[in-house]
Amino acid sequence: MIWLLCGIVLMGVSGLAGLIGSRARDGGQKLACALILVGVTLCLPALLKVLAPTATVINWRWAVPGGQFLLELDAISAAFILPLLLVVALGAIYGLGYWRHREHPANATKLQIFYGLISAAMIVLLLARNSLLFLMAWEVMALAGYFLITTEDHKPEVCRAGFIYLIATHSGTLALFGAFALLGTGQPGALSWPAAASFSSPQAGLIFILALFGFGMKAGLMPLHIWLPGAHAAAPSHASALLSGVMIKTGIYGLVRLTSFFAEIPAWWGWTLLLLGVVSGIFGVALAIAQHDIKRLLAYHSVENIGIIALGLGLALLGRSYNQPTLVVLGLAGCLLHVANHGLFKSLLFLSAGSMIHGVGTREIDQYGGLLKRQPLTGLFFLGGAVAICGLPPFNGFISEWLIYLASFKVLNSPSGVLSLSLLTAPALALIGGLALACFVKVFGISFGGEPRTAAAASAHEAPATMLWPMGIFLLACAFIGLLPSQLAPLLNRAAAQWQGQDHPLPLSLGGPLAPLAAISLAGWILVVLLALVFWRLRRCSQGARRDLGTWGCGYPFPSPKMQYTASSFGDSLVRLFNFGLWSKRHGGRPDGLFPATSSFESHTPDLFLDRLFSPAFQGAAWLMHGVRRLIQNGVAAIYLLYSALTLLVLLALLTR
Amino acid sequence: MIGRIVLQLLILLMFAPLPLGVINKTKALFAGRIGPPLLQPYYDLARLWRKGFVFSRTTTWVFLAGPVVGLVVPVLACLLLPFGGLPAPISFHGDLILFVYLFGLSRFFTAAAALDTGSSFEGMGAVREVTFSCLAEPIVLFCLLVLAHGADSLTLGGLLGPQLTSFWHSPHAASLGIVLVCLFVVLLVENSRIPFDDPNTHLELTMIHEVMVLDHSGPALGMILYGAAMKLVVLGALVVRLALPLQTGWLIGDLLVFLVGILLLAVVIGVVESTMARLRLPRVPQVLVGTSLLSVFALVLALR
Amino acid sequence: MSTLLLLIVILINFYVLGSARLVACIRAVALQGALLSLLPLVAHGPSGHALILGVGALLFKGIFIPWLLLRAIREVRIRREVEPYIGFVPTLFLGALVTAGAFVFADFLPLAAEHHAGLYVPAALSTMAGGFLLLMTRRKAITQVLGYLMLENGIFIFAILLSAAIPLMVEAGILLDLLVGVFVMGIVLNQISREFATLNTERLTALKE
Amino acid sequence: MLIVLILFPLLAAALSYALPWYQGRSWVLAVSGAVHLLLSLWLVIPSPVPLGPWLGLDALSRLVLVVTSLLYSGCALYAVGYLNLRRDRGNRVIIPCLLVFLAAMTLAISARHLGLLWMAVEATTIASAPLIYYNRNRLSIEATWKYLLLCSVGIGLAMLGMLFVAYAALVGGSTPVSLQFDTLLAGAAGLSRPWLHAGFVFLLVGFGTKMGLAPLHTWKPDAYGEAPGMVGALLAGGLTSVAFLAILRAVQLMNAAGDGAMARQALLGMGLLSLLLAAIFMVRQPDIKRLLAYSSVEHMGILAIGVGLGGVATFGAMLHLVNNALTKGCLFLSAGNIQRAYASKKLSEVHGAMATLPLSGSLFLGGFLAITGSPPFGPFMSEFTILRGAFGSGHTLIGLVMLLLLAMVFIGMGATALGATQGEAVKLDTKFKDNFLLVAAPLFFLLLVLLLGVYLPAPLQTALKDAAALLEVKP
Repeated sequence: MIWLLCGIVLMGVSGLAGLIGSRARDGGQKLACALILVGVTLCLPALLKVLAPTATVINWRWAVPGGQFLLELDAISAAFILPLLLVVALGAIYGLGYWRHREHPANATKLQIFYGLISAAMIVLLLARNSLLFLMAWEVMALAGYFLITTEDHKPEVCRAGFIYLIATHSGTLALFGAFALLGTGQPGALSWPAAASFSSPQAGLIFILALFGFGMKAGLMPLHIWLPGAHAAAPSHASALLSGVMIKTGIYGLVRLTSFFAEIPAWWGWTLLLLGVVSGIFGVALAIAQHDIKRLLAYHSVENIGIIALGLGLALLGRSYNQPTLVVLGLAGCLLHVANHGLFKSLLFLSAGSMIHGVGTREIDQYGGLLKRQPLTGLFFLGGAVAICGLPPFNGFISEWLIYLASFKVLNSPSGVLSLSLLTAPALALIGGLALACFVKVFGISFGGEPRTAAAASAHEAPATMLWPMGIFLLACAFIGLLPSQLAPLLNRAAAQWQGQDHPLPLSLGGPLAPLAAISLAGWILVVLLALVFWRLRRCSQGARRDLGTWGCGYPFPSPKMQYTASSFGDSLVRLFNFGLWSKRHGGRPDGLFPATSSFESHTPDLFLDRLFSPAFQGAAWLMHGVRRLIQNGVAAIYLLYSALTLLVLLALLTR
Repeated sequence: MIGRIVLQLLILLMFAPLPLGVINKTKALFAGRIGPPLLQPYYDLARLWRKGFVFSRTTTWVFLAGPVVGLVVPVLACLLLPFGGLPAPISFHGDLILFVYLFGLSRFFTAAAALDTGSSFEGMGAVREVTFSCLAEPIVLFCLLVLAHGADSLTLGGLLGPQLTSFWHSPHAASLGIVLVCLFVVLLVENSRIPFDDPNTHLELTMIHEVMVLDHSGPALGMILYGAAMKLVVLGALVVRLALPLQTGWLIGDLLVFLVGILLLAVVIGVVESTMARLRLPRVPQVLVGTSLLSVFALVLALR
Repeated sequence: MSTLLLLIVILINFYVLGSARLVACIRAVALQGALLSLLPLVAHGPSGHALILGVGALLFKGIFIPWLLLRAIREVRIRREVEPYIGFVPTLFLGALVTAGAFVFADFLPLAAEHHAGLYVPAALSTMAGGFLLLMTRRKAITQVLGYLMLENGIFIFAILLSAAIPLMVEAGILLDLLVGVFVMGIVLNQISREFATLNTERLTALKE
Repeated sequence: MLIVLILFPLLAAALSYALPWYQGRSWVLAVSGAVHLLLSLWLVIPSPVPLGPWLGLDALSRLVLVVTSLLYSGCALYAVGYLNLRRDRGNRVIIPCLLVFLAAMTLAISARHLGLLWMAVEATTIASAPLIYYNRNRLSIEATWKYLLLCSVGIGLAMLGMLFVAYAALVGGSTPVSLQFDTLLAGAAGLSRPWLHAGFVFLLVGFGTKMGLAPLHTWKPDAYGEAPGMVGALLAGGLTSVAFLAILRAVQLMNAAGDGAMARQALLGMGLLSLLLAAIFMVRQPDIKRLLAYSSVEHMGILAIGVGLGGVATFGAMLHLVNNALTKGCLFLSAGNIQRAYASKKLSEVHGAMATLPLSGSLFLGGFLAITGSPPFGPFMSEFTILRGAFGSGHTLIGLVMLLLLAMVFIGMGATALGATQGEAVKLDTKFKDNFLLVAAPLFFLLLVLLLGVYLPAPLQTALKDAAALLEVKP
């Protein structure tokens, strides 16, 4: 454990290396990256021991009221820390190529400092077992995240995104203050956390609501996701990967951890999460389809995936409420595994998106095209990530979604009538999956397929090796979980047991809820082998075929790259289908008359909640407050004296009875 | 065990193109023509396999991956299904989800291959394909939920097991009937049949699936056709098993029932194709949403 | 004797509230201060403490501060009219109201036995309230200073009730503080008139929100 | 000894007035600040000195003394650098005034006699008026005028309040009529209730004006906005604490008389109102120093709420007093730097401070994060403790309202603070540059606040506990 702590400290201070190393040769950056790698390595031994029967704990005194420096590594924490370490390490390597010090002298050091800081803060957060320690780490993470997002703070849109993020995260933190203060009532001493399934409070509902707001804000559950698209789009890609792949999961971690304390879980908790999960999932992906900025699109997919994770957690909570142990195990395992999976494939996608941005110089999907020829490896990695995020076999996304499906099917066996409502999870998940597929077909096909739409895309170049290797490793990790999921089963099983406060997990072998993972693995291998064989055979057949012809234009002889489908046109039919909830703005597009003049079409989908609800509401409130201000603080001293007199009178009337 | 698996695969591989021939024959008969011979799909495939490739200079390896996945997926999916008296070779808790998602994989690659050509027509086809299947997937899930409820099992083998007979006789038979209808609709959508898509139309603008594979040639096109045929059989197997849950207890008998069922299904499809007009494209989502509602209704009936 | 004095003090309140002439107001407040300086002697007999208090009050409240103010208006040559936010009649009416209120309020409060008869408490409260009214209803900075003085006068009346409790040093300190306070106000007044060429506080409303 | 602490700033004031050397005067101030700090630490750290009839230090005043002195010494150091920039203004007035102000504050903190306390507080008002008027323009006159008028009237009311309390003793009959605080405290049970209550209200309104509780805060934005940064820091961190101490004296009296609950409710109400009004005024506040002034109103509200809630929250309020003073010091000083550099304090002209003035800009941003209660800074710890108090004592609704208002404050303050600090570097017209004297003090304050957030040494904890214990109702 002490090594773990050393690793955390090394990561935390790694960025300071940027201050000393030589700028021209990126020396500081390399040193910082090395420090992070060493830090990650130091963390690993403790993680390997997580399945050992004795827990690893650090318990030190801490001289603040209610404070106690209590860290503990259990299976739940480990499930979050494992992907975190991978993302942090690979992101740091990627940064060497993507955000070189000498190319970004103004902000590379800042980025490096906060990159290390946020990594360390997140690990501490995931290990903390004391409210104060947790909140400290939480806010350090949130603030470091803010500085990552505003790396390029000379751009106004980046500042705006950062501001929205900061507001959102701080409001969430305040709610957490409330939740943890309530959690600590009745505890005179340190605010250390109760053991799993041992806590009960008359204000449990309020705690849950506050925590749902605070953690949901961070995780990006649907009405609270407002900060997410802008922030992920604004940050440098490897920072986005860290934010989207790992940071937002701390919200999920918070919910998982907090709900584990309670001995009794009211059914409405699970239902609320289920509902939020469905809304986030469906609308997240629908909004993603409507985007044409690749990083915004990926950010909305984070909302979608958080929705899926919330579905898993919701089912697990329902399992607790209705006493369905298999439901708990499957739901929580799905939730935790999807957390890890999303961390992997979303990071992969953000990194490869970064490589595309690096190569082409824009985030607009509509300006890409034909990139697979110019960036073959990036394309391959992106394709892998896309298949994984759509939840398709043989990659890891399928495994976790499968667990959640299975959980929702398990409900069929339950005697409770109300519970069967949660069956709707399965079709909702199917719809989400279908839409995600549409979306990623769009992104992959439009960006990598076809002909380049712009000169910039035509002259795109492949990323350097420091960027390609991390992506490759992510893809391997995705495939690993997809093909050998049973390797993770013990960890998940134990996490589920710890979550319920049980000492002994359900059996893993035959009959246990996680047993079929081995069979899936078999199917996955068959699929991979068959695909490889047939592809190899076809490839051999097709050698020597003519490759110098144009695409068949259905009789039209002069096709141009501009005639290809674009991201907007691809998304249009689906966006129209969801227009009841998206309210896209559409301009032009209909040719008029017999000889139509040049016309253009563009569609733009503002965020449902940020641009349509929160922004106007805040504007209105600000206007109202402005009015109140003019009225109260009007500059006339006589009126101010009147306030004094009135205060005096009111207080006298109230107090001297 | 191995023998049964090989037998099942052989049935799939050998038998797959036949239903297409039956459909075409049926349609021809309805139209008062003699029509192509029943084995015409086999001839087509054989001829395509002998031909050479032509590639657009725009395409990449993804273009080839489409047909590959389209071929492999039905084969693997077939391994998850019981065929007649043959039990499913791979069976585990929750294999039904793998079944559904495998077809998602094939759709992903087919559409990606279509976009790889850079043709606006193929892009159009890809959009339609992914849009409609989005709506079809929840239907399948609802149907599977109904079946799983009836079977008290989460494997495809269990779902389609002997209890189906009693299910038909139980008060929940109505829901099973609705499920059958819904799955049939999904079958038509997934296999691009009228009234959702017309595989034989000549106007690219109205196509869905066919327009996606315009640029394929030679063996690759053959693989696509073959894969589509197998997909029809695999999905058809599901419908047939539901409609004809006869259990003779004798392997050959069960297999015969199964094969006859598939051919009957082909005839029914042929009849539907002959008697119905193709839907206007904007109508398709409406029909699919309607079908989803129907499947929800089935679930409600089943849980009642 | 004290009752008579206090009655005059209250009447002066009304006079100041109703008067339109600035110089007259200043003189009235000066008179009020001078009258109050007699009060300690009247209340507690001619002890040393009372004497010093009385002389101090007379010097500051009756002579020095009014002189300062008069000099200020002479120097800046401002219009010698009181400019109220609300008219004289309403102010007087309000003044009557608060005075009546002070009397009623004083009746409700449990007074020490020896103060039941006197006008001390109602006079203190009503002078204070009158000062407050003056502060709130007048435009000129200088009238606001007058209001503050009246307020202090009210407090002074009350303090006389308790002069036993307040040591002389504190009493002196308080008076000194008051003096310096008004002195500083005078300096600021001077600056205001230099900078704005007026003593109207209407120009002093640039800082808002 | 205490008397030395009060008198030597006065001597230094005289010295600085007499000294004909500009830089020398500045250093007299800085040295006096440092000496004051050392002396007060020397006074406070050993075992408590017995309370005298006039002067004395109890746990509460020890706390306020150290905080004020710490803040003052930092500001005095800053003043050397600052006054260097403002040679045209001269420092012959401001430095003696600053020193008198220090003496008055020290006297107010250590006074054990209510009359003396009143005198000292009034003296702080008078001494600080020239400080606010330092810039000598129309706006600063206006601010000074309003400050003088409102605070003088307020202090006048407080005087009446004191007299009422003394009269309560007179009417009650069983206690000696005196304004000596300990005498009053000892005989509090015998005070006449109506007079005591009225006295409390007048004291609350009077010193509340000085402290800046809404709706008596109206002078604050003007005065803080127009005064130089270090004066703002001293007012917001030092003077408000002193005024709060005066209010706490009244609360102590009410507690001793057994009417503590009533006092707490009044504080709670005014605290919430302050928080609400501050939140309303901070949304889209285009002026960074007025923003800080409203933030000060907000934090006075939090202090009042903390004491109003009682229990753990009182401890939180004591801690918050320390944190608020130090953080405000950092904020006002760095805002002063920004204002000097941009020659403006309006958001329309101030942006990109982080890039333009890396140190001052970062300090301002850090101060903003600290004051809004972000962990790991000190105010988080104190606000969280107050929240714990709220939820723990069953005031769930108040806790939730507080959270909501804090969120509003954050949004409002964030828009301005981030707008000022973020963005591209600006080419400055002024020759301003961050230097050691101008940055050391705010940096020190911020580091101290950070330290208080992660580590609360045992002696400090004891001191805070003792201070809070004075406010507890004794059974």
